[in-house]
Amino acid sequence: MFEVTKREGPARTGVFSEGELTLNTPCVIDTIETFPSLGTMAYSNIPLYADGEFCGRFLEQQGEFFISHPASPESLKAGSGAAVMVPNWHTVITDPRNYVKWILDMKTRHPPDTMWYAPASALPSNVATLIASGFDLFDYIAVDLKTSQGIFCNPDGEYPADEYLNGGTCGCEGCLKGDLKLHNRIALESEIAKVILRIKEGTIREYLEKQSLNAPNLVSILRFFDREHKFAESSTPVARPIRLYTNSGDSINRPEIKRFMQRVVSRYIPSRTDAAVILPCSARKPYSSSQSHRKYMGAIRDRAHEIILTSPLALVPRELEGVYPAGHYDVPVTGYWDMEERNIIGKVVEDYFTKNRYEQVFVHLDGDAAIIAKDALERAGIEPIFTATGNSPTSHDSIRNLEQAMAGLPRKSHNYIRGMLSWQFGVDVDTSGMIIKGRFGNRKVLKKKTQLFSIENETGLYRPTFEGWEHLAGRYTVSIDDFVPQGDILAPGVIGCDPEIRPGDEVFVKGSKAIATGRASMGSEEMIGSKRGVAVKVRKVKKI
Amino acid sequence: MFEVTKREGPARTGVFSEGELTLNTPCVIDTIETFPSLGTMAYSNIPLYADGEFCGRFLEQQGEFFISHPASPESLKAGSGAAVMVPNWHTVITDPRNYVKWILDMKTRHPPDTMWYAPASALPSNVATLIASGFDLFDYIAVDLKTSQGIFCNPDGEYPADEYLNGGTCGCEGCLKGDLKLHNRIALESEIAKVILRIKEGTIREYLEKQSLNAPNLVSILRFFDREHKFAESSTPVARPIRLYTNSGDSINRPEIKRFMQRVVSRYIPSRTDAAVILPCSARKPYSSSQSHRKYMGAIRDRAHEIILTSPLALVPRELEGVYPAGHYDVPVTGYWDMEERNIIGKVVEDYFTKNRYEQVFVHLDGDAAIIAKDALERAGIEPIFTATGNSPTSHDSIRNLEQAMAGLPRKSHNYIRGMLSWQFGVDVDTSGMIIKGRFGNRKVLKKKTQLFSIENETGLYRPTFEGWEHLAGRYTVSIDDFVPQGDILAPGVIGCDPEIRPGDEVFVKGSKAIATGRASMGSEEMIGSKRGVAVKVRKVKKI
Amino acid sequence: MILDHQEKPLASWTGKDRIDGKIIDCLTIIFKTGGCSWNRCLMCGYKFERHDHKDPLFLKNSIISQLNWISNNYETGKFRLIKIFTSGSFLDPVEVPEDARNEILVRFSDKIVIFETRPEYVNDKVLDEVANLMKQNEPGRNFYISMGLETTNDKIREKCIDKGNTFNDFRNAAEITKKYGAGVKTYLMMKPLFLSEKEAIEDMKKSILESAPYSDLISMNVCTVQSKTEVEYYWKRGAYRPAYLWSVIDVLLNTDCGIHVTCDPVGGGKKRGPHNCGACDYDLVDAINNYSLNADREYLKAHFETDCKCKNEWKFILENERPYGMPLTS
Amino acid sequence: MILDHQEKPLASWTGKDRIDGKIIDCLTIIFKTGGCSWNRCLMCGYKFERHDHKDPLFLKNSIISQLNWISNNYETGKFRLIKIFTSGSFLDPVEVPEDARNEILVRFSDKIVIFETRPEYVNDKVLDEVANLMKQNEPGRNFYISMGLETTNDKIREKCIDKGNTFNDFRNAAEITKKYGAGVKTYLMMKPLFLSEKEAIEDMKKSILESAPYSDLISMNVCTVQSKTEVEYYWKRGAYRPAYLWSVIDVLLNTDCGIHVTCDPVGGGKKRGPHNCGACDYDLVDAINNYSLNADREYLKAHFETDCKCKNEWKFILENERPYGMPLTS
Repeated sequence: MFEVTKREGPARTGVFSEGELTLNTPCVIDTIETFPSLGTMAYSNIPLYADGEFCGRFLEQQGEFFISHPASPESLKAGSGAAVMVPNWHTVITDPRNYVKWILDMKTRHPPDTMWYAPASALPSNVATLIASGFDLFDYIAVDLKTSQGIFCNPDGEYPADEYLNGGTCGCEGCLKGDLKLHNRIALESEIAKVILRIKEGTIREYLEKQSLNAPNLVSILRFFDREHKFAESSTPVARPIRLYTNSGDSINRPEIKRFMQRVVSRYIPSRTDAAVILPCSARKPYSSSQSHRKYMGAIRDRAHEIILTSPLALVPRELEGVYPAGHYDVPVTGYWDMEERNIIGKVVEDYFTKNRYEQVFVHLDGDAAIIAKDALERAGIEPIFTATGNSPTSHDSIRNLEQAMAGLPRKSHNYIRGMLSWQFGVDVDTSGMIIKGRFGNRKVLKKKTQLFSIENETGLYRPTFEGWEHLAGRYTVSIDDFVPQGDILAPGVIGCDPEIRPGDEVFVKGSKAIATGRASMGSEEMIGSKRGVAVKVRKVKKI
Repeated sequence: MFEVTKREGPARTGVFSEGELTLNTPCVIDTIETFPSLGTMAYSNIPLYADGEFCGRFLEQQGEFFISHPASPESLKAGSGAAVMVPNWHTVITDPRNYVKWILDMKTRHPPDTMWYAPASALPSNVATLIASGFDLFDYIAVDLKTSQGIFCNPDGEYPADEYLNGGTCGCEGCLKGDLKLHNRIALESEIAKVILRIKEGTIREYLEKQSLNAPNLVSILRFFDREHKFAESSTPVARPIRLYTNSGDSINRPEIKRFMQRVVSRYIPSRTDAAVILPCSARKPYSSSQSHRKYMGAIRDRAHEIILTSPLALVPRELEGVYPAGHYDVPVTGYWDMEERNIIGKVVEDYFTKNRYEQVFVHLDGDAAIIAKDALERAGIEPIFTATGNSPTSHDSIRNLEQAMAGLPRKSHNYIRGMLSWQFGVDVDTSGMIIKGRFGNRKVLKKKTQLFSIENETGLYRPTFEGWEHLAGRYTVSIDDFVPQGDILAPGVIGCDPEIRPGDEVFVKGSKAIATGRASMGSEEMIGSKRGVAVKVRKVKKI
Repeated sequence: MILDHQEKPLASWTGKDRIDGKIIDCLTIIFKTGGCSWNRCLMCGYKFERHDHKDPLFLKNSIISQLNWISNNYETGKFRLIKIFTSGSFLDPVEVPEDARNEILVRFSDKIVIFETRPEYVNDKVLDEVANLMKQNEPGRNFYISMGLETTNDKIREKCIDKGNTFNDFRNAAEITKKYGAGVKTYLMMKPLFLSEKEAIEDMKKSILESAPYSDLISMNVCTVQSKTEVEYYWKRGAYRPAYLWSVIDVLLNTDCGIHVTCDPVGGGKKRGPHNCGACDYDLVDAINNYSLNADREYLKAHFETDCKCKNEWKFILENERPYGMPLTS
Repeated sequence: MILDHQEKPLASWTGKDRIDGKIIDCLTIIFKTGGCSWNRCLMCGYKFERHDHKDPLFLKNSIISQLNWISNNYETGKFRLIKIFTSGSFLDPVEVPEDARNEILVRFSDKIVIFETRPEYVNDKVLDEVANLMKQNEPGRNFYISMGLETTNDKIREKCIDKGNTFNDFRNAAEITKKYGAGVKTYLMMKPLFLSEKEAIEDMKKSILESAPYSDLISMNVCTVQSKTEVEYYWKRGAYRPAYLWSVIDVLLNTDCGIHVTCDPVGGGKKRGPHNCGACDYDLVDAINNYSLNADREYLKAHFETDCKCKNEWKFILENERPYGMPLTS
């Protein structure tokens, strides 16, 4: 039996239990000792690269693991809770294209609540990638092999033991005793422990970007996964109460960033389209708490829609500045925008302004940012007005220019509620009569005296009340059977759900006996595909 | 007294000795115990951000360290061999722009053979960056501070000790004993040991790219340093007998890559300019040992100059395919060329073909590579002929096309000797009569029966004999005083040298009493600026 | 009595103050004046709170107008103590024209008045005049001159504050003050720029002991980060950290000079003021304020002895923060 | 005697071979024929070394022409032993037309001839014919039929080689062979696809013991990576590794079946052939060759007992390489 306890894209923590045995995954064990059937699989080798015909003839399901092979028939599915092994997975680690293709094939074929074993594959230098690919169980074979070869393993790579074992680079028991085997095993165990904490913290992606630099093939694996955006996105939390670091060149392609960009273009609805002003970002988040933005806002005085151009998020409409990851990202700043980010960001700008036709667009940017906006707007068929002059958008001249440019435009406050609801739930809500009340940390959306939403401080997400859900057009609904939830809703209780649901999303639970509000613990695919685990953490239940 | 023993750009290993004391640097020690004068500097604080006037009034040279401050007068120089301290360096680590500016200012002001102490700065997560900035000595203050704050340090960052100290992420004595202070100190010591081995191996840059991902400011520091290309380039080895991994987006800006690109454009001389064919690279190095290149070469049969387009090196003329790093780089491949690499590589292509006007240019590329070449050649005013068709440059059709395109062009072998000598020494050598003889691993350049060069197998560099040097127009000469070298030439013996000399370069030593051939251990700046250390490893001496 | 033209002073507030062991009601007034003539102290944020005009008549009218505003807005009769600040020196005739100064003193001559000045303006001529204006309607001193000595260490005062005067200047001024029956209130400045936490504590302890013989009241200010000051310049760059509240209490508890040293930890618990980790700040600020008013040593001591996760950090800082590696925290 | 039309065989070479304990001079010829009719073995790279024509007359002429080239280029009188290979079966009449076959046998009927065939072509009719053609000019067998049994395990032969026949087929053919006074030379294949190193060793040891009763000579081939084979497909993808030389020696030393098992480790020490780490390969290949010829067990044993850095790795592989995690090395 296997239950996933936390998801970070394909990476997850879980618990596998069978009789006396309990494994907290990801973990490394002596698999053959724990699963003795592994020792009785003589002559059963089927290389990963074998074709369907060969698999059909020679692949036998035997022993304690369900054996998954990229070419085995589509119809052959592991059961929920099973232990799944992908034999010889170590042979594809240097073949990124097939690595990613096969993970996608196999992972979408079998239920999510299965424990995946990658035999002979795990090294301290690659196990982050393996875990981030959805593997849960590992053995000591690869590190022990290195030991037999006189190779010292650490989280950066593999090195000659004669230099490293006494080189002072590690203070473990193995190193102190000069015991290479012990060191290598500890190194692997420690690395897995590190990854587990990263999953729990929600920073596995940052770690993965770092660890991928260990080898070209690991970088390529990361990039191929990123091209298959939907795969990881579907199980990536919608928000986290922590910073998101976009330190690497690959960060711009991480699921959270692409998702944000896509929602700004496809879901988000601006509440005025007479005039927009594109502003620079600020290191301080939310932007409006920075000195520079206080200046811009003072000059604009609600006479245009404020949209922030930033790397790597592209465009952040003012209404969304507090929501994850807009209020949470941190990025290395040098003043230089590389061509790749220019390209990706420019495309978002183009798409946004092609979709949302403003009558006038003001560009209050300088340097590379101004060029990106100019080129993108041109492609969208817009001739903007540039308001930043001289050396900086915050200079006295620039601010005066901006102020003058706004002359005559009507004042209209940003509709934060409509903006956020469109972004978060993909609905266009009539927000007349709705107002935000309360001090930071305890903000609520009210209509008359009825609370519709509370605003979560750490993430910026809106948490609907039952009354709030009435405005959301049935989106983000989880359908359950005819029971009244006692505590959280488990996956088997779910009979259907909005495919857009991601871990961490606010959801509306609906059954014939009760309705409830809560937060999704898993994505829609897992809710439907799993037989174990908490699907929705319930906040409030109402019998009907 | 301080002597540098190995250089990898600003990073180096060295030995500091004074009386009983010997420090193998980089290292971390209890500095105040070793240098008691540090304990007697009451009321001496001068922040890094203080201006010259304030420094002038209050900065006192006292104690065992020469005190360096960004704003102290230009004329104030540390002596060779001194220990230099930059007080309060930890306060600038989050300010990348000043960090890099000040390192450049200070490092170019003081002699290279000085040991640099960054107080209160070193953590396992940032010490690679500090060492790569030219610091040699560290203390335990920063890690001990973290201990006092209940923070667990590892090479990735800083974490809450309650989760990490017993989290199994580290197997050191401190962790086993639950002793956070011990763990944090061991973590720092281990990290420095790791960096030392990386310097010795010649892979510190790869490690730095990885470690910089620990924090946005570390990435920015790396990028600001890369913009100041010359600073690190001047002490970066010209070649290494190992692979060079360009796994990160920042790899394209590393000194070795930029240097290669610049030399191809500015130094390298092609031996025919009637026809060039631009070819794809291959994973196997040198390219000509790959199956695909055997096909191309079979079709071209010396009827055009072969130039390989590749990321991140841009252009590799066939004659240079074996030399470092062309024969040594490894890069993640996904088939996608990002816009930044397209831009940088395209510029090199443009510059190369603007400078070297070929009568005909054939482009035997597909996909993104073909587009890059096309756009760049267009900017250079060249209309190329495309010879790769259909799905791949190695397809039967493409190869036939290439072969047909070559029809009628004269056969002329690549002049490897002239190409390499122009690239390595920046000279145009009349190579008539010179031939390459010998099996791989023992190749030599002869003229009649006189050996002029041997070709170093591991790096592809040419090693001139005395007779070889006669062809090199006085380049790469180190002038020494009137002595006959006994063994290696030490820095104080050098009275002048070619400013182009880099560590690992072949050099010609010339004095009034002797000439010699050898290999530079340090770059020209260090030869001139240092009083200690081996300047040239001498291979052969001849009295005159 | 109430004039038409009324200008609001820079600030004014009421409170309680401890003088000679008694707690009395107090009105504090900060007048907008011509501004400090010295105007160079590195931590001083009052540099900009001044009239641009330097015309004595203009200044006089303005100051008297502010005085009238006070009379009009407070029941001045309720207060036994009036504390007068300017952004410089009350006795500097360029900053506060003499007739304005005298008008103020006359207005409050039935109370205890404390006003602040730099020592160079304290001389027999002026003091004689001031003393004459202040009626002596009850026993005890009825005016105090407060002076910002900041530290008794001239080197620190020069480098870290740029005060432009010496301990000796202060002592001379104090002697003159006493001669005219007035009290001396000494302001000390805890942790100016360029001092490590430990240096700051040691300097303060020493300064309290050394200044006590010349003082009737001692007030310890803890340096805060004020806008557009040198301190702010360094603070923004991570090169200055205000004192820990632990340090403030350490000084208050562990310096016995015979005089009750008061301290109002302005900005306490904020990033720009003396602060600890955020968890314990509120309680400690409160304890310091209580101590200043009530002189209850035990209460303060009890707070000093409570534990907080930042106490280890503070102890570490005391032992390990060096002039060449500081500040270690922010 | 020498004909005009002379075609060079695919390959031919001379050497020494051990037969019945004696070392004799030997000529090996590989004829280009119509090619193997089965032609499916996963490791076989001879698939493409065949005539495109299947016309019997054409084939006959070609083969006889190759025979003539041999007569013309070697002093055939010098050799006691002739080893004949085709890319398939010498006794397959589709591949080697009968008259061509008979011409060859007649030409070498004064020598010992070994030719290779698949067992399905061994039957009484053909053997009778062959035996009649071979003169009996000295005591002992004068011809041997060699058959690629590869392994005695039918399952392995099916999955890992796709040989298309059974151990039983082999035994039947061997009995027929013996009936006609000929010898049986058995070819075994060490480490075909899909076997772990240990499985390969065990299979080979078992196969030697089980095939010995039916064999006069046993030759162990070690699987190599030939062009355009299934083996190469997997090898290029890291899914196949040729046997370690340590394994080869282990089998040779630790299998006592009463027959001297010979082994020519083709491609030994190369990536595509049986190899160790590169450091010890040359010596071990040499020792194996020496053993094949001289049957000097001690010499081979001494080599097996020498140490090399890769021996630990090999031992590790034997214990830890599993069918679901292999190959562990390359």
